[in-house]
Amino acid sequence: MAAGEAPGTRVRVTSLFFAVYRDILGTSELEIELPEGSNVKALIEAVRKHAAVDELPRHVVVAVNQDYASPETILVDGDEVAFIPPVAGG
Amino acid sequence: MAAGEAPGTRVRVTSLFFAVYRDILGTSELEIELPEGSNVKALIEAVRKHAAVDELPRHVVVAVNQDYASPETILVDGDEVAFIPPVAGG
Amino acid sequence: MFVTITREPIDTSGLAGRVRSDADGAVILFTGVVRNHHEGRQVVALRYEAYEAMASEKLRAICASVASAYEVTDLAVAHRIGDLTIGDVSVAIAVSAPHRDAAYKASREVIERLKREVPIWKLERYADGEEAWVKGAIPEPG
Amino acid sequence: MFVTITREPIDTSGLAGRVRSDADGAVILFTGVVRNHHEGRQVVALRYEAYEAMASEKLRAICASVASAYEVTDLAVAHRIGDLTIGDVSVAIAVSAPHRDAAYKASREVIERLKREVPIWKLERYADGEEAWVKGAIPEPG
Repeated sequence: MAAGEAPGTRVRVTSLFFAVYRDILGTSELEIELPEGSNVKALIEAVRKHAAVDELPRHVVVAVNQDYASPETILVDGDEVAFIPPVAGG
Repeated sequence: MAAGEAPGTRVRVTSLFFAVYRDILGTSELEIELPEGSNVKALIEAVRKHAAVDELPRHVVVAVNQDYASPETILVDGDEVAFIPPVAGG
Repeated sequence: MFVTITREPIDTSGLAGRVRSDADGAVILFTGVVRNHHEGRQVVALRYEAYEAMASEKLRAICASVASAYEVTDLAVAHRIGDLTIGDVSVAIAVSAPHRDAAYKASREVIERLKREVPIWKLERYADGEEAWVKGAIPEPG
Repeated sequence: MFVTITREPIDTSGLAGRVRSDADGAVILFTGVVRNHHEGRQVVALRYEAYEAMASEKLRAICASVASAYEVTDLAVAHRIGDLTIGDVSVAIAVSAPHRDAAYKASREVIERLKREVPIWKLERYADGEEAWVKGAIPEPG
């Protein structure tokens, strides 16, 4: 969806949930629509409302299109937003 | 040879030479007799005289019976004294 | 440079063989192994999960960054995911360098950054039948 | 604990396999490899020589000392002697530990002490046909 469209335009992003976040959300993936210009913070709030019980931590780390991103990052249509629980590789 | 024998008793020690010291001495092993009560320092001096040209360094590290030993260590009959050039393992 | 996130057992010798060149004096192979205990509990098995595409990309970025910070010749990293049992190699890091100091430092930095930055998670299964996601590190963008 | 001074090629995988137990989370394998250069000269081959009995004993003492200083499970060290060519493994050190920090520190300490304390010498053979004993470290009683 191009920028500059009429007010009311929405963006659709794919949210991915791994490990304990998948357990909390009960799913590994959600398609969520947000008003155009929404940032990561708005997406996280939308996801919190989706959960039966909000057990997500106060600060949630996300990656947008596989790069760690700040809560202020503006989302665009088609973004892949991964909710990254504390990591424990190795 | 037991301690406390008559003056003039001598001890016989085996000197081993490795790597560059073997090249300098032209041999890997010498049997050397010293007056009883001689220390490592005396053995090193005896070995220096044995070499055609004394190319041994000022400070020579030795091991007596496979333990690093100081120049003051008293030698006893049958000791094995290894002349240890700077080491380069690994 | 070689990076893989794999469901197959890791060929550690093969990984070490990948990195050595004739100019190298040191090769260090770090292997993380599934151990039978964690914080006092008896562990019987693990499951590793990854955000695979990002994990591979992050590992490549870490290797590139470490290679530019130290005098190393090459790095190779393999991380296994899926179900593992005690003694299985979960991660292997091979580093080659002309001199050992750089090899040790680079090896250590790769594993430390892997544990802080790479989106991989670990589910522990205990002797009593319970299981839990290991409390990990808040990821730091590298 | 396993220590060997050997004329045969070192089985590095076997060495690493010797040290791991189910309680270990980390195994580090350090390998010193014959490289094709030293202080700007092209090296074509090496000969290692050891005062074998003392070298074995010193290595055992170093391993025991390091094992008591760090939380490691086991150590194994193999040093090759005789004629080696580029790419041959001259020394391998395997260390296992519940946690990686101890494994890294112990591995590093074994190789550093080996290079300072163990009676082993290295003759380098150069591309121009010359050869020379490598200037080593004045040995320090451990």
